Amino acid sequence: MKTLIRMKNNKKKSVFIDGAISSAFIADSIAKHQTKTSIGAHNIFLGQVRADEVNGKKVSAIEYTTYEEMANKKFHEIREATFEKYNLTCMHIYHSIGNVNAGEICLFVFVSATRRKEVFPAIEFVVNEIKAQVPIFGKEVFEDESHQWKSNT
Amino acid sequence: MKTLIRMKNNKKKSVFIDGAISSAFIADSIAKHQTKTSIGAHNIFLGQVRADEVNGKKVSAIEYTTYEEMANKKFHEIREATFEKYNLTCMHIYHSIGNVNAGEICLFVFVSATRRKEVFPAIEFVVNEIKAQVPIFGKEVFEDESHQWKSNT
Amino acid sequence: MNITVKYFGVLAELTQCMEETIVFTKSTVIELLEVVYQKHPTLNGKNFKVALNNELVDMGTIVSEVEVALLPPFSGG
Amino acid sequence: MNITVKYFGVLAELTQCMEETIVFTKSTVIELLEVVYQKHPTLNGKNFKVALNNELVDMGTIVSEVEVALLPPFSGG
Repeated sequence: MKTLIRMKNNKKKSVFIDGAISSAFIADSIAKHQTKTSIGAHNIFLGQVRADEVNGKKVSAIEYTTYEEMANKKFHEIREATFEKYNLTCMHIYHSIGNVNAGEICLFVFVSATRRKEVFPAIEFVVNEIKAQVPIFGKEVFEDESHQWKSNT
Repeated sequence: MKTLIRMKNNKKKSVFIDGAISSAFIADSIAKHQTKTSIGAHNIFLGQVRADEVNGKKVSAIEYTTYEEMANKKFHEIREATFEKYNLTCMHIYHSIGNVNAGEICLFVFVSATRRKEVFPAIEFVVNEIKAQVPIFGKEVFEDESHQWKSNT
Repeated sequence: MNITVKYFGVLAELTQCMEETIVFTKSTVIELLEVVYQKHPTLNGKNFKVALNNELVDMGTIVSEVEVALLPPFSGG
Repeated sequence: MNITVKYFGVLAELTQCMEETIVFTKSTVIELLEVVYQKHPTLNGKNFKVALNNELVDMGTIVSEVEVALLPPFSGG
């Protein structure tokens, strides 16, 4: 709900979604592209929270926080750089903020192009840039409510 | 419906789907993976029918036919080769048969792995192999009901 | 022997036939195709491949299967 | 001048603070961090980067902005 309010106020689409990204949201996003009949290929990347085991304890969820102002700037730069490098028709990025349980989706990147050759390198570029450039912080919460801080490698 | 009956009879999943692949079907497929908590990354490729213009006429649909016996063998070989090459948790391929309108989805490839590095080359490999190896034939039908036969390049 | 010849895509359209039985007395794929071309002159000059037992074969292959498929360029995906 | 220092992720947890105002009389990032370390000894030896105006900067950069962010390793995606 916060996301919707933010979208209306800023008159621009927000990347951040409160909690997990639902499969219904992804389906809706796919369906919206059916009027764009110059598109021949879509590529979708989904990040899913793993129930990793660390010292015998299982991750039950990740809690994401962000430096939102810088994150939005970085997402914007990644968007611009991607459209510069690849011949895409459109591109969407959504990232969870707050709690996402193991098995749920926390990142949804969606690129579309006339031809399939463009989408493969584009999706990989976007995902790697997000991981490297965007100040998002994941706290892995274990089943016993202890936690550790995640770090992208 | 035909697909469902075929699945039950053969006791194995069919790749072919009658008509367009719906976004609801894709959402359902994504949701089914939420119990697999060793997965950290999904990559989905969707082929969408383009309303290409040829000599002033617009493609309104593609009608797909196949040599099903050989196609199923080739899909099986592609599956085996992909699992051999990449460290994937699971993989699904669906291709339309029959009529698919411009803007609708005709190919759905879904690969999942513990780590994102595996999914990018895997999805590209699978899509390229399908285009090159599987005997599927697309008839592009124009708005005036004339047609031309598609050919992968 | 009796060979079932299957036509796909544009080839089915050109021959107006999806499947037919051809009595074949010779041995290789190219010899079978000579019979096919005689029955269906519209196939002359068309681009296609031949599959036996669900695998593409070349023109010199011995026709050992009773089912032969003529496949135009693939266009899935 | 008055600098707003923001702490994120594990740094917010260690300082038990998300944002605070620090009166700063010197000039560079490293000089600001000396003040920060004095207030929050738990940050000593921790791995983080510093952002000014939404861009990462190095230790010698002049603190020209009133908002400075301390960012632990990123872990989005």
